[in-house]
Amino acid sequence: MRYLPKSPEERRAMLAAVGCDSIEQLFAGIPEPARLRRELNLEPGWSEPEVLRYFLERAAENARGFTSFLGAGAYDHFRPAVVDALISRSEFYTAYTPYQPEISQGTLQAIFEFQTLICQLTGMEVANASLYDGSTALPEAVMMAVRATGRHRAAVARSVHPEYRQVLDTYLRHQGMTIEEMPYGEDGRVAEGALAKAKGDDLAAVVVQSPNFFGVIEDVTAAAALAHESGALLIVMIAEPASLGIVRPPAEADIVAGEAQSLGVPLSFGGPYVGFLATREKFVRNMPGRLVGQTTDANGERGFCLTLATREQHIRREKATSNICTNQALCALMVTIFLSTYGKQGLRELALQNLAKAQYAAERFERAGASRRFSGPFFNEVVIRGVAQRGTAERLAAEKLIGGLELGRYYPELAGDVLLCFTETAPRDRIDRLVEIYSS
Amino acid sequence: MRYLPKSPEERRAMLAAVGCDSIEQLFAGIPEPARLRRELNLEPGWSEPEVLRYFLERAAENARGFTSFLGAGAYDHFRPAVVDALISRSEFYTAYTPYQPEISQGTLQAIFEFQTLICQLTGMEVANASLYDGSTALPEAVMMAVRATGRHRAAVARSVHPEYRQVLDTYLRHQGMTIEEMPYGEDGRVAEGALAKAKGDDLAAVVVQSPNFFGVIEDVTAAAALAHESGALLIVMIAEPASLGIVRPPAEADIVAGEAQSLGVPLSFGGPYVGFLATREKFVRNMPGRLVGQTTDANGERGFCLTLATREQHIRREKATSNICTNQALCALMVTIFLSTYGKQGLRELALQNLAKAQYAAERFERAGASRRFSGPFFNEVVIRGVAQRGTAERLAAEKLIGGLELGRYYPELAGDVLLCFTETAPRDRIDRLVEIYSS
Amino acid sequence: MADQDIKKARRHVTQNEALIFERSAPGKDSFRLPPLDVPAVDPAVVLGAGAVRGGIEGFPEVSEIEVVRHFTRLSTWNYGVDTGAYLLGSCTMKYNPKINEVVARLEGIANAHPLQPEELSQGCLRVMQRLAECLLEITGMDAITLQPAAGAHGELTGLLLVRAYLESKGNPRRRVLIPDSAHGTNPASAMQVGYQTQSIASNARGTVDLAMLDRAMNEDVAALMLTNPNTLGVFEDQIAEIAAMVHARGGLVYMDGANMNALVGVSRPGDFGVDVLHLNLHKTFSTPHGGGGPGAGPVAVKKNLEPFLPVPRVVEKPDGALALDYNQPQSIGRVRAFYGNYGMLVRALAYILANGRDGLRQSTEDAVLNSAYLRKGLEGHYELPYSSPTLHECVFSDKRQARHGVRTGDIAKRLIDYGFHPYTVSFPLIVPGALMIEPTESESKQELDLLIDALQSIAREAEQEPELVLRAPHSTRVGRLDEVQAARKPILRWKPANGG
Amino acid sequence: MADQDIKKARRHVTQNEALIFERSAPGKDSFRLPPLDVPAVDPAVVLGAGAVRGGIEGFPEVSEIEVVRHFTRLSTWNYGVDTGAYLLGSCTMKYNPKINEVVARLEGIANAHPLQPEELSQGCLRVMQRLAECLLEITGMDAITLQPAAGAHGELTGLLLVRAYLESKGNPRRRVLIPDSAHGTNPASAMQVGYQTQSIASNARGTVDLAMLDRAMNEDVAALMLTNPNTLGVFEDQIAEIAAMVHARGGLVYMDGANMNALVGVSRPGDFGVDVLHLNLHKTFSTPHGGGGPGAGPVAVKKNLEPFLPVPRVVEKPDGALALDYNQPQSIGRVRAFYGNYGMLVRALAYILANGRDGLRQSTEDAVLNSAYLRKGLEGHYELPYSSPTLHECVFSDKRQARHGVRTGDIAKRLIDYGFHPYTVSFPLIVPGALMIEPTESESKQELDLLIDALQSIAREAEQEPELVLRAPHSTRVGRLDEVQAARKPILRWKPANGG
Ligand SMILES: Cc1ncc(COP(=O)(O)O)c(C=O)c1O
Ligand SMILES: Cc1ncc(COP(=O)(O)O)c(C=O)c1O
Repeated sequence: MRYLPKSPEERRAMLAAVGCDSIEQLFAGIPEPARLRRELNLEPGWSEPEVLRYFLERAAENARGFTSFLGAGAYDHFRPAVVDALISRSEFYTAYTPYQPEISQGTLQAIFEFQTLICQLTGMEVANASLYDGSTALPEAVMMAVRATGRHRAAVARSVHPEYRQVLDTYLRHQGMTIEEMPYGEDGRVAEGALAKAKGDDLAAVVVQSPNFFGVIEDVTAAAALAHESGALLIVMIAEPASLGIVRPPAEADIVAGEAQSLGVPLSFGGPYVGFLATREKFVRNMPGRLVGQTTDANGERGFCLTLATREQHIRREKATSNICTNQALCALMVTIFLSTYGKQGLRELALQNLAKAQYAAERFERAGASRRFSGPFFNEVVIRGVAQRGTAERLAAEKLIGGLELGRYYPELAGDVLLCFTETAPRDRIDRLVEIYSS
Repeated sequence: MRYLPKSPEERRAMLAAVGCDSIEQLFAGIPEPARLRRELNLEPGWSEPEVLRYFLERAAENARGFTSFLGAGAYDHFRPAVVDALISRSEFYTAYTPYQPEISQGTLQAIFEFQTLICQLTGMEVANASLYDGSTALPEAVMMAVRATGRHRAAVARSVHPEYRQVLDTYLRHQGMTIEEMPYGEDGRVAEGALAKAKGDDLAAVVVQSPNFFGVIEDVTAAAALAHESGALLIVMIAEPASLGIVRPPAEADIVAGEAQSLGVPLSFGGPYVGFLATREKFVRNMPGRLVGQTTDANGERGFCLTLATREQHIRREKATSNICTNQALCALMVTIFLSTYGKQGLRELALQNLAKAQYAAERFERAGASRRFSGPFFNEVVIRGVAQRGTAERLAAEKLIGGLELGRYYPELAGDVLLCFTETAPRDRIDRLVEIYSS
Repeated sequence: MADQDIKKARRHVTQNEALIFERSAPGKDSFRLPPLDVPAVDPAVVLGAGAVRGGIEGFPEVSEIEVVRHFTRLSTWNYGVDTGAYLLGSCTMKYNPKINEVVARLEGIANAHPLQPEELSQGCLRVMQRLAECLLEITGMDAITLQPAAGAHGELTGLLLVRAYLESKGNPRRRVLIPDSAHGTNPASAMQVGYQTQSIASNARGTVDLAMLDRAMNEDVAALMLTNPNTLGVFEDQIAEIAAMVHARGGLVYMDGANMNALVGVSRPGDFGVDVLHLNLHKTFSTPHGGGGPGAGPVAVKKNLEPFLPVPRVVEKPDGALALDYNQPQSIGRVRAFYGNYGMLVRALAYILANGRDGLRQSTEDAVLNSAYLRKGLEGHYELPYSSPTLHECVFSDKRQARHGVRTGDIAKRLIDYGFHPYTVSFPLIVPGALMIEPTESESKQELDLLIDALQSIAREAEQEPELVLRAPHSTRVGRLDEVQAARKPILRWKPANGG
Repeated sequence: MADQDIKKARRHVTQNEALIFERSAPGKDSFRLPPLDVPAVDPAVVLGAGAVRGGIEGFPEVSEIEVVRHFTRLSTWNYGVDTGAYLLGSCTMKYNPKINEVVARLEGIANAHPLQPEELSQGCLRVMQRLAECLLEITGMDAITLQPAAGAHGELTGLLLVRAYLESKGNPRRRVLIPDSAHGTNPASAMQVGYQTQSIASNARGTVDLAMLDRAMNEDVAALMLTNPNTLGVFEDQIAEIAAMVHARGGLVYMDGANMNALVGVSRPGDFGVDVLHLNLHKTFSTPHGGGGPGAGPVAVKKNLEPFLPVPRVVEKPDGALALDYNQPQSIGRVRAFYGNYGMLVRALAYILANGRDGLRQSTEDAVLNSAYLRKGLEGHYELPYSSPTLHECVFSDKRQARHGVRTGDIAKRLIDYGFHPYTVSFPLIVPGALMIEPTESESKQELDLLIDALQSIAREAEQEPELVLRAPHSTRVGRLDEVQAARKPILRWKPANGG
């Protein structure tokens, strides 16, 4: 096998050195009944051209050359060429978790920069080195609130990403929690009074998402006030952090968590993505996941290392703040490079263009007689009422378009409504065509 | 401009430091009449997405997804993924010529390995660090023979790549040389007696190509004997070095030069490619181009550096063995990685597959009643007689095929004949289809 | 040993580089987008003034070349598999084939949106289906989910499946048994599923003590969480008896598949009594570890647990087309949005296809041969706490060196000077001062001989000049870092000098 | 200055690596092709036994991971533009944008065969046409060929054009005048075109001495080969008089465009009397230098020389489609097969489009500003042999340091310890002990300040501890190499130990 650096002769020599005359002897420790006494029922190894051809054929079975208007937790923003050029440095992508800081300073400093960037974006004081994705960041955040408050009830907005809420249910099923759902109102935000209803001194956390699943920006200030009245923590989830280029960060929150795919990570059919979790310094020891800290070496030189590991499973075992070990470091690096490249102006411009495109599209729909389902302010996603039947996959595909998400799948009450996303990558004429198809 | 690492403030500060109050003053050394007092008539700068889109559009105007049967000096062999992964290490591709060996050992050792691989392939004793391409390697080789022999006549086979011969004419026009052409025979090799006719004690070099432009393997031994009888040097050109995986190297030659594109360099519409030149130790000081040599440092550690520079223009100026300075180092690196990856077995397998494909195709043509123009042994290229009219670009394109080269363009006497190339990348069924089109 | 006598490594000049924030200067041009092709809007009007933010305080403003140099320089401070042997035990740091990086980036795959219509995603789904088939054949299990994002995530998923299954039988039970040699994620995951954990002490051979298990295993125990081969690299030779005992008392056998690299093509968990198993594609199946992820932790189960697998599942429709099935009434639900770390699934399949049955088997044999060769070369120089035969990795202890005050952590640091990435130091807990070494199949004989030389030489240094080892590494751009200080007053993010 | 006081660089552990041949072992599996889908043939039968070779003696047999580690390790011994400032004067080592590497590899471009039908190559031809238009606007010339592969190749081409033009006028003439500050390729190229060269001494200001030129310029002189700004970075302020004189006596003005980075958007050779000009796309237009190529050396000319340009030329057909025209009766012919280093043309166009008129002009201004800032910072520390105003580069001499036995080459080596790639040492010849420094526009103020610090510090070291400088570099994995030994008995290739 071409990946294996041994000649038959070298194998013989090594076997001899260990005093075996057959490779079989090395497996003597495995009792006979546990041995596989046949070849695996797989094909013989393929050459590289065959492997490449196989995936080229699979790729050709997917959409190629389409303009997509899907968002719903996975966003298509332009990735500068430098991102891939730099994460392809093998010292980054073929390294393990930086357990040996003296030969891992590259990864460690980059993560420290990631933690800083997330703090700057979210308005929080500390951020961790990443979590699996936005959906798993939600239960991690809620469990953190439980640890911080010692309470076991959470109120979660129905406008939080439905798949995130499904993951929350799965994760917390055996944690003795009660989870209440807060309905949304006509404006698409958490409904009037829903927050008030959630109040109580057993309340651990209030969870909202902003922009929420409908693209609507929530009133974080109000949510914070009510959460804090009950001595609960406010958790703000963010699935489209590009919004933070222009939208005020949820600084009143106690925990800001979410998905950073939108900032430089390829769509890649849903993963790998990168979850983030940020909070206030006072909660740092309740945080899940890895943290990189600054320190000095023997000569007083600045350096970085993993720190506060006593929160983690490999030391705390069953008392750990989470079981997470491997996280999404390379995706966090993509985000770090993406944000460094766009920079202060670039990220703002990115957000403004998304805002403008979504506004333009919404207006077009309005003109075409298709109205928005919700009245609240929105960033780059908008729900259009009752147009699903017209925008069939077939009609759209004929025009090399991928339309929005039919909401009935997650919200029976919104069946027929479509969630559409408009980023800087959608040309005006394609938006116009999309609107025509959906409204005729 | 995003590539420029300066803020307006920093520019001001630097201007002040040099005691100027306007950038204009820095250009005061340029007399007014020589100044351009308008903006360049070019578009304003484009963003990266616009640059990418422009080239995607251009790429779409070229052949994509075709199977090509063109060779004629540019060959399509499978390039292992490691080649691009490794030449993309910026320490390789953003470095200059290794003038400072202590921080250029990577480039230097790789070139030393390239020189060694070329020697092993060609059966020569020394090889240089590369030349521009195969076509310019020819005049460099002939001028080298002139220096070595002090003579000024060369006999060049008509079966040498026509564009190489055109370049030879251009280069030597003012060197007081006479260049005679040796016709080819029915077998496609240098014609009986042509070599004998070329004899004479004013003969500097005999030049043949093998496999020659018609894909036919020349009788190098005979050519060597005759050249040496006259005290001339035998120069063997090689445009398809993949042949050396199975074809005996021209060990009797005095100079072996040619084009190494075939060994890992993309077709890229004709360049950049990489010329090579190899010879015997005794001629080393007559060689053109850079050479890397092994040496030691102060502690006796092995190291590599550019050497025998006294042959070169930056020291010898008008007396240099050539004017070449920048060569094709990165392409030479591609070849070095390609050959290391294929290795001893892999290169042999590559050559054998090409041989088998060409044999298969020739047979098919035979069966279909289209005969070979030449009877000599061939590697992966073959000339089919009089089929050009049938294999029109239109008919072929309709089947996503790119046919062979119509030879009338270079050889009026062969008008209507087609030179076809069959490499490991041509699937059997596409070859069959090609034969059908050309023979019906 | 003096610098110049070290065969494998030498010091060379490398660049210093500040934090990206320290490179920033106001007004530097950075990345730009094409001009907006729709009317611009005033965010204050559209969102309301209160909802809009100004420029982000302290956010970087750097040019493209500065970004390129910044991360290029940082990368040169790292050590990767492409640099040299990466000996972390239990991490299986094998070669990451370059073609896998190419196929994962193909148009049609890298830009596929997870929610795009199924008709436009058939290629993506086929890859998942094919990978699932391969992994089931390799493990001998009946059904699988590719959703978990890493090993620990797989453990959580697997134990949720155990619990759901037992609940369906009427009693979820309360405890999970975990050998004391297990990885920390095992108990942590059990706790997240609401199980108490009970540690099972290993016997003198480093394997599960059957008597102990006999005592602990009762109707209150949901599952035994086993790593096999265990973290000593030893195969549980009584696995048949163990599985029988657990099953007889109504429990399930969960296997942590972190060490599958010792078994592929040689032994299948499905054939030795395992009910639930997670794999680490970023270990056994070569997906790059990325400096700490992404990984992928598929969970394979026996038929009886299949109904509980997460949704969605890839199913084949009558017409042969593939679809995502969400209708699984007994499913535990989702453990992650969408379908998992898809890009890692692509790479893992590429690895399996390139190796094939022959290559996979050969890889396993080479991995075990390398470990045996290493063990042989180090016996007599380092203490081997357990003499049982080992497979893909071996665990020594620093007992002898400790006499001179040199601990495993010091030896590891010194190994850096010799040009290697150290082994795992802090694990398994049953070996005080463990040196847990896993060479994988990717190391050549030459590289292993250098490693044996190096560790033998360090053993000598530990006796003759312990100070040299205690102050190591000496060759790195930063010396030993003060981790205590880092934890005492944590600095977890950069702040502007003005303290913004 | 002690290691730890150097701000920009520090030493770090790096891997040793033998020659690829020394890694080889018989029978190691390497790269494989798909199974042959046609009947295999016996080469001895097909080619004749005598024409077939056996296995290649000493050829590498290594696995993929060994190839990857081999070249990855080698790369870490190098210094590139992405590493830090690359000060080689006259080489214009600027940032190589990453997007350019992407577009040059696009399917449809990277895999285009040079002889494929023109209808299937329109995109490739459009790129050539567009680049040609841009370069003509930038240079102010009338026509251009993109065929030459590098600067020296461009010189050869340009002088062939000069000769062909003069021949068409009846007398090719015999001599070419070349200032003594010129690069070695200039005389070497002239000789290859059959011209004798005559050196023109520079005047006290480092520019062409008009009186000298007046004496040398006669009916026997074909051309004056001028580098402008010259290799001192000084613009020939009497260019108008120079051109007038050459033209008046029937000669042509050839300009070596290696230093165009000082002029783009500010001054056009076509506007100051140049008849023939070559550009270095691998300098001014950012195509990566690749460790010594590939480059690209387009040659631009005035109308009267256009008929002589190499074939083929890209022309537009009546229907707007592009074609290659080979029918140019007066053409000098070909200087290279096919159309030039096409991949470099793609990158250069990407650079021009990304910069646009504004970016190109700003780049020139920054390049000149950087050089001026540097000159200012070093004046008083190093001897400035010519006080004339300079543009994109400045040339100092080691006169002061030489008093302490420290020469420019020593200072260069010491600069390596400070984390920089040195300047050009052996050139221009009119400055004994030259330090020829070109920062380009790609260096930030921070990087330049570090450079000024470093060179000032080395100047101090040269006085106070010359030994430190004379024995530099101290930070690199190999010390100073014995270049004399390398040349005395050259070892130019590896040989098997058994001396095969
Ligand atoms: C034995 C064992 N189990 C579980 C894990 C956790 O896997 P992951 O880091 O992918 O979550 C590891 C990781 O090192 C391990 O070694
Ligand atoms: C002034 C000058 N002219 C000509 C050349 C030769 O250019 P090339 O190396 O591209 O052949 C150089 C290269 O350094 C140069 O500096």
